[in-house]
Amino acid sequence: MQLNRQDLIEAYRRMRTIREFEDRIHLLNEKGEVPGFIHLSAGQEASAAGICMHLRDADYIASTHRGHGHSLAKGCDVTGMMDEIFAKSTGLCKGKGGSMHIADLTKGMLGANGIVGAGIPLTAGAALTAKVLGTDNVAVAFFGDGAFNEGATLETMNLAKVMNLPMIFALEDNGYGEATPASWAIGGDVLERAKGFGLPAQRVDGHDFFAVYEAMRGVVEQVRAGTGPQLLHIKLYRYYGHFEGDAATYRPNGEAKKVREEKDCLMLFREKVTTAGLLEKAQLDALDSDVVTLIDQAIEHAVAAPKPEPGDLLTNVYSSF
Amino acid sequence: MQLNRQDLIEAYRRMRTIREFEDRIHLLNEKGEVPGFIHLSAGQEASAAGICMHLRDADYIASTHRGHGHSLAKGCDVTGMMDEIFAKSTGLCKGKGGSMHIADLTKGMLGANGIVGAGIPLTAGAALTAKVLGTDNVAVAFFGDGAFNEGATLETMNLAKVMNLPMIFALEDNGYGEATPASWAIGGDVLERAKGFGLPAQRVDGHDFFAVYEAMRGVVEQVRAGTGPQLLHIKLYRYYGHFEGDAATYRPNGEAKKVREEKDCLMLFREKVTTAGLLEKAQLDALDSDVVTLIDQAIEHAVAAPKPEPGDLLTNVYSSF
Amino acid sequence: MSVKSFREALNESLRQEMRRDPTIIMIGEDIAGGIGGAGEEDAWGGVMGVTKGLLGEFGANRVFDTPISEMSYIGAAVGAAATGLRPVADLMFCDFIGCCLDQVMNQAAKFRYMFGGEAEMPLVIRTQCGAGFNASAQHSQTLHALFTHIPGLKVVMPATPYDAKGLLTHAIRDNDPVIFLENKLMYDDKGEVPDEPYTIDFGEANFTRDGADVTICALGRMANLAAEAADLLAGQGIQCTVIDLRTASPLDEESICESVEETGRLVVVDEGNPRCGLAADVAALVATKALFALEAPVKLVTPPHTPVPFAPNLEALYVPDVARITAAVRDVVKD
Amino acid sequence: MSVKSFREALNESLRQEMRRDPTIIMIGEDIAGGIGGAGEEDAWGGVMGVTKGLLGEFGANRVFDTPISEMSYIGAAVGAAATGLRPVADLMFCDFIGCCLDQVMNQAAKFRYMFGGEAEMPLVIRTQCGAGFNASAQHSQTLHALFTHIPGLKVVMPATPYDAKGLLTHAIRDNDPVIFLENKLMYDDKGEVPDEPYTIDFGEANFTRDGADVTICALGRMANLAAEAADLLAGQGIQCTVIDLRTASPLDEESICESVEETGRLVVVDEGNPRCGLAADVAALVATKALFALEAPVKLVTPPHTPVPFAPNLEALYVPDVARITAAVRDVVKD
Ligand SMILES: Cc1ncc(C[n+]2csc(CCOP(=O)(O)OP(=O)(O)O)c2C)c(N)n1
Ligand SMILES: Cc1ncc(C[n+]2csc(CCOP(=O)(O)OP(=O)(O)O)c2C)c(N)n1
Ligand SMILES: [Mg+2]
Ligand SMILES: [Mg+2]
Repeated sequence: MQLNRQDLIEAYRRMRTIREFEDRIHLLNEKGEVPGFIHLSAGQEASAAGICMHLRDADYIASTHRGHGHSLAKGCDVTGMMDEIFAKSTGLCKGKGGSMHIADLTKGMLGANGIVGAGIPLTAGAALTAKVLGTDNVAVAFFGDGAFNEGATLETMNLAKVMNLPMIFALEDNGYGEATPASWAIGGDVLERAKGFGLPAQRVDGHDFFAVYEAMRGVVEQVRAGTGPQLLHIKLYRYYGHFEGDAATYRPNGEAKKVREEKDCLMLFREKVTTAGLLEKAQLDALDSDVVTLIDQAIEHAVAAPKPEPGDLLTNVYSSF
Repeated sequence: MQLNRQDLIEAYRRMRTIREFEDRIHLLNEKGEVPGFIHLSAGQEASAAGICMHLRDADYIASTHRGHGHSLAKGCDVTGMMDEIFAKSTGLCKGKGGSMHIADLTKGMLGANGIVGAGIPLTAGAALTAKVLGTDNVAVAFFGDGAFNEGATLETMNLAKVMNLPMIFALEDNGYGEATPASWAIGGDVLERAKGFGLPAQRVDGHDFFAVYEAMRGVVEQVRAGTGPQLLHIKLYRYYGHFEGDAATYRPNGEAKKVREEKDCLMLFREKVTTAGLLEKAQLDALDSDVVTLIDQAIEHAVAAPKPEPGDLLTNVYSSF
Repeated sequence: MSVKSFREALNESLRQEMRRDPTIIMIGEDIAGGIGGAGEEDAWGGVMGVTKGLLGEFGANRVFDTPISEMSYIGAAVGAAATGLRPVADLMFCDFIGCCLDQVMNQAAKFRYMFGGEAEMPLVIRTQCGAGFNASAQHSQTLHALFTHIPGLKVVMPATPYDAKGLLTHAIRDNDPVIFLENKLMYDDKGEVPDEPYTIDFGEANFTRDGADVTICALGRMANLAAEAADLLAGQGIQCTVIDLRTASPLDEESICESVEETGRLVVVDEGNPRCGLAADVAALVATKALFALEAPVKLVTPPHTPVPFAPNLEALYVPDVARITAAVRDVVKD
Repeated sequence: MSVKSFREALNESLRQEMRRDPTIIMIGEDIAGGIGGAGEEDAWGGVMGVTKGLLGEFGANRVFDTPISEMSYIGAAVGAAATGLRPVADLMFCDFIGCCLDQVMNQAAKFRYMFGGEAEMPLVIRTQCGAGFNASAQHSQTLHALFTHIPGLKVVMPATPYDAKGLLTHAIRDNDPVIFLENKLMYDDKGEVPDEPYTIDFGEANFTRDGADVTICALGRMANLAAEAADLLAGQGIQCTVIDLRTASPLDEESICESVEETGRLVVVDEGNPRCGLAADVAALVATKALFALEAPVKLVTPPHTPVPFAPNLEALYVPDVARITAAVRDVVKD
C-alpha cells in the first residue's frame, strides 16, 4: 500500500490526535482533574500510527499500560476513551477500566494492560483465532523494552514460531522500563534474541513514521501470507515520566529535550511531507487545529458525562450479571 | 583439571551407579514395589557425571523431575536416595519428598523439581549467594529441551546475564519433552537463542563423557572467574519412557535400541579408556559388580527401613513445627 | 445411556461439542502427543488419555499441542476466547497454575468487568487435582479454593461420569471462564452416561442422600466419600443429607442453607487446604445466613494445613476418608 | 521514639536489619531505580520510595535492581534463601503474583516440608495491596487470602507504622517465607515508632479497643477503620472489642475465640475477595470452635465478589468503610 495524499493526512491526523490527547491529559492530571494511574505515550506516535495504518478492524492489537496511542491509532473513539479516562459511564469500558484497560474489541483493540507482558500471549490467541478460522487477519502485540524480559513475552515468541501464528511483535524500545535503562536490562542484542527464537527481526527508527510504515508494510504482507511471526524493534522515546507524577530523575539532564528538538516524529513528518511537496504547511496547521477542537470537545464531553451508577459495581462480572 | 586414573575411576563409578540405580528402579516399579511418579535418566549419565566432576560440595546444582542421576553425580547418598524413593523415614527427605523432590543442601543439591523450569531461577539464587558472599562457587541448572521453552528458563537467562551471575545452564536435550519432539517445540536454534541473551553457548555430545567433561572444564573455569553465565547444549537420549509406565509410542521404532547399541555412554567410556590403556577391562568389571552390590544393599536397606510415623505428617511445615 | 468411565464421559463431551461447534478448539501440552515427530501422531491423548482420538477426528487445526509454556498457551487460549473461538485448554495439573496464574486471574477473569461488559470469555481450563497418587507435593494439590477466591471465574469439580459429561458440556457452552477440575484418581470410575449431549447447570447442587440428622457438603471425589459415609451411618441409625455442590463458584447457597435449616447440623468435607478454603467458605455461609439453625458446631473434614506428603502412609492420613467423615458426623450429632 | 511515617518505619527496619546482618539483601524492580543509567543512581527507592537510600548505604552487592522478570528474580530470592542469604524481595504490587506464583507456592512454601525439614527459607516478599488509589482491577487487589491458603507461607499485614517496623523486623529474622503486604494508601500514615530495632511476634493479635458488646476482627488498613468505627459506636453506647489480627497466617485463633466467648457477637472486616477469603476463614473458625458463644449471626464486611472497579465513585462503594462497619455492628447487636 503506497501512501497517497489521503493516507498521509490520515497518518498525520492519527499522530497529532495522540499527541494532543496525551499532552492535554498531562495537564489535566497535574490539575487533579483525571483520576488513576496514567502512563502517556507522547513521543511514540509514529510507531502506533505507522503500524496501525496497515491494519483493518478485524486485525487485533494488544497494548500495554501505555496504551492511549495504540488505541487511538487502531480506531478507538476519542470521546469514548476520554470519557473512560475520566471514569464516566459513557466511557469505552463504562468507567470500570480506566486508562490502563481501554479496550474495544469491535475495533480489534484487545485492551491496554496493567500487567507487563500480558498482552503478548493474548495477541497470540487473536492470531490463533485467525489461523483456525482461516481468515488472513493478523495480530500485533505492542510492548516495551522492559516487557521484552518477561517470561510471557519470551515464551510467546517461541509459541508463535512453532505454531506459525500470524503475529507481529512490535517492541517499542523507549530506552527505559520505569527507571531502569533498557541498555542494562536487556542481555544480548534484541534482534539476535528474536532470531534465536526463529523470528525474522529488524530494527527501525521509531521517530520516523515513514521508516515504521515501510518496515511494517513488508512485515504485514508476509505475516498475512502465513509465513509466521516477526519482530520489529522500534527505537523511540517517551517524553513524559514513566507515569504521571514521575520526575524522571533517572534520565540524563536534557535527554528528553534533545529528542523533542531533534527527532520529534510530528516535526520530522511535517518536514518530510512539506519538503517533498506532498502536503502543505497550511493544511497541516488546519489539521492541528481540528485536532485541538476534537480533543476540546472530548474533554468537554467527558467532564459533563455521568458517572457510573452505584449498581454498576455489581454488573459485568459474569455473563449472567 | 586433567583426568588422572583416580578421576577416571570416579567418573565411571558415578555413571555406572546411576545406570544401575535407574535400571533397578525400573524393575522394582514394574513389580509395583516403589510408589510414586518416577522419571528415569538412564542413558543420560555422561552429562550428570561430566558436569558434576567439576563441582565441589559448596557449588550448587538444581535438577528436574528426572533428578536421580544429577543427585547421585553431585554426591547424594545412595542409600538415602533409595530410602526416599521407597518412601521411608530414613530417606533424604524423610519420605516426604520422593523421587521428584530429592534434595541434599549439604551436598549442594537444591532439589529435583516437579515443576518444569522451576529449578532455573532457584539456581540463579544459589549463584547470587555466591556473588554476594564473595565465594568463587558456581551454580548449575540442569534442565531439559522442553524446559527451554518455559518463561522461568528464558527470564533467567537474561537475569543471570545482566546480574553477571556465576551460573551454568546445562540443557540436557534428549530429543523429547514428554511425547513432544524438541525439534518441533524449540523455535530457532538453541545456541543462537542463548547467544541472543548474551550467553556464550556450545553444543556437546552428551553420550561422550569426555566431550562433556572437557567442555565443562572451560566453562566452569570462566564462570568461577566471574565472567558471567554460559550455556551448554548437551545432546543425549533417555532410554526409558518419559515416566515409568509410558510406552513411548511417539518415538520411531528402534530409535532407543539404536542409541543404546551405538552411543551408550558407558560403552563409549569403556571403549575409550581400555583402548587408550588408561584402565583395564577387569577393573571396570570389578567396579560394575561393586556397584551392583552397593545398589543391592541400598534396596535391601530401603525395603527394611521404617515408614514415616503418622506424626510426621504435621512436622516441617514451618521452622517452629 | 450406557456405562462409561469418567475418562470416556469427558472425551464424549469434548467430541460431541467439537462436532457441534467448529469454533471449539483444544490446546495444551501433549493433549495429542507426538506432534512433529516420527512416531504415532496421537500418541497420548493427554497424560491420562482423556483427549485420545480427538486429533484424528478434528485435525491439527482444532487440536493444538504446545511447547511447555503455560503462560503463553493459556494466555493464547484467553486471547482466542476473546476473539471468537471457544478454547478448551488443558493445564496438565492444577499445581501448574503457578506458571500461568496471571492470564487466568488478571486477564480471563477480569476482561468482562474491566471492559464494562464488552467482552465474552468462553474459555474452559481442564485440569487435574487430587492426592492419593503418591505424586507428592507439586502434583497432588486441589486448588479449587484459589480459583473460587477470584471473582469472574467459575469453578467446577464433578463427582461422577454423568456429572463430568454434563458439567463439561455446560462449561464449553458457557460464556465465562470455567476452571474444570478432574480428580486424577477418578478417571476409571464408571457410571451410566447418556449417549446424547446434555448439560448440568452451574450452581445447582445435587442432593445425593437424604437424611434428617445432618447435612454433609462436599464436591468432586469427596462427595462420593461423603455418600459412602452416609450409607455406612444410615446402617447405624444416623441419617445424612449429602449435598454434592458440583460447582464451587457459583455456590448453591440456597440449597446449603435450606438443608441446614432442616438438619441443624453441618459437616463440610473438602480436599483443599483448610485455611481460606472451600470448607471454611461453606461454614462461613451458614454462620452468616443460617446460624440459628445450627444445633452443633460446624465440623470441617479437610487435610491438615500442610503440603501433600509423598509417603503413601502419610498421604493416606492426609486425604479425608470415609472413617474421618463418619467420625465427624458422629461428633456433630452427639452435641 | 519519634513520629515516623509508615514508609519511614519500613525503611528503618530494612536499614537496621541490613546493618546487623550482612546476609540480608534486597532484590526487586526499581527498588533503587536508574541502575545502569546515566541518571541519578538511586532514582526511586521503589515506586513508593520505601527503599530510598539503601543502595547508597549498602551498595550494589546488597541492593539489586532486576529486569522485569518476576518468576526469575523471585525465584532467585527463593534460591538465595535456601543457600545462605536472607533476601527481602520486592513484588511491586501483589497483583503481580500471577507472574511468579510457582516460585512462591510450589518452591518457597514447600521446600522445608518436601525436603523433610532440611531447608531453611528465610525469605520476605514485600508487596503492595489495597484499593482506593483509582489504580483499577490489576493494581488494587488484596490477596492475603490467596497466600494464607498456601501451607508453608506466613502472611503479614500491618496496620500502623509501629507494627510495620516491628513485624517487618520479625519477618526478616524469621526462617520461613513471609508475605508482607503493605496497603498503598498507608505509606504516609504517621505514628510513634521506637528508634531502636524491635520485633512483634507473628500470630499475636493486637486488641486495639475493648468492649463487651461485639468483637470486630480485621487486619491492615481495615483494622484502623474498625477502630474508627468502634470509637464512633462507643459514643452511641455500643462497646466494641477490636482485634487487629496483624498476621493472617499464623492466625491468633485463641484471641478471636476468647473474645467472641465474651462478646457473643462477631463482625469481620476484610478487604479481600469474600469467597474463600479471610473473613470467611475467621467466621468458620468461630462456627467450628466457639459456635455456642454466638448470640447473633456473624457479619462479614468485605468488598463484593467483583474485580476492583476503576471509577472512584464505584471504588468507594467497593472498599469497606467506616459506615459499612458501623452498620454491620448495629445489625449484629440488635439481634
Ligand atoms: C508483571 C508486571 N511487573 C511489573 C509491573 C510494573 N511496571 C509497570 S510499567 C513497567 C515498566 C515497563 O517498561 P516497558 O516495557 O519498557 O514499557 P514502557 O513503560 O517503557 O512503555 C513496570 C515495571 C507491571 N505492571 N507488571
Ligand atoms: C510447569 C510444568 N509444566 C508441565 C509439566 C509436566 N511435565 C513434566 S516433565 C515434562 C517434560 C519435560 O521435558 P524436558 O524438559 O525435555 O525434560 P525430560 O523429561 O526430557 O527430561 C512435562 C511437560 C510440569 N511438570 N511442570
Ligand atoms: Mg520502555
Ligand atoms: Mg527432554
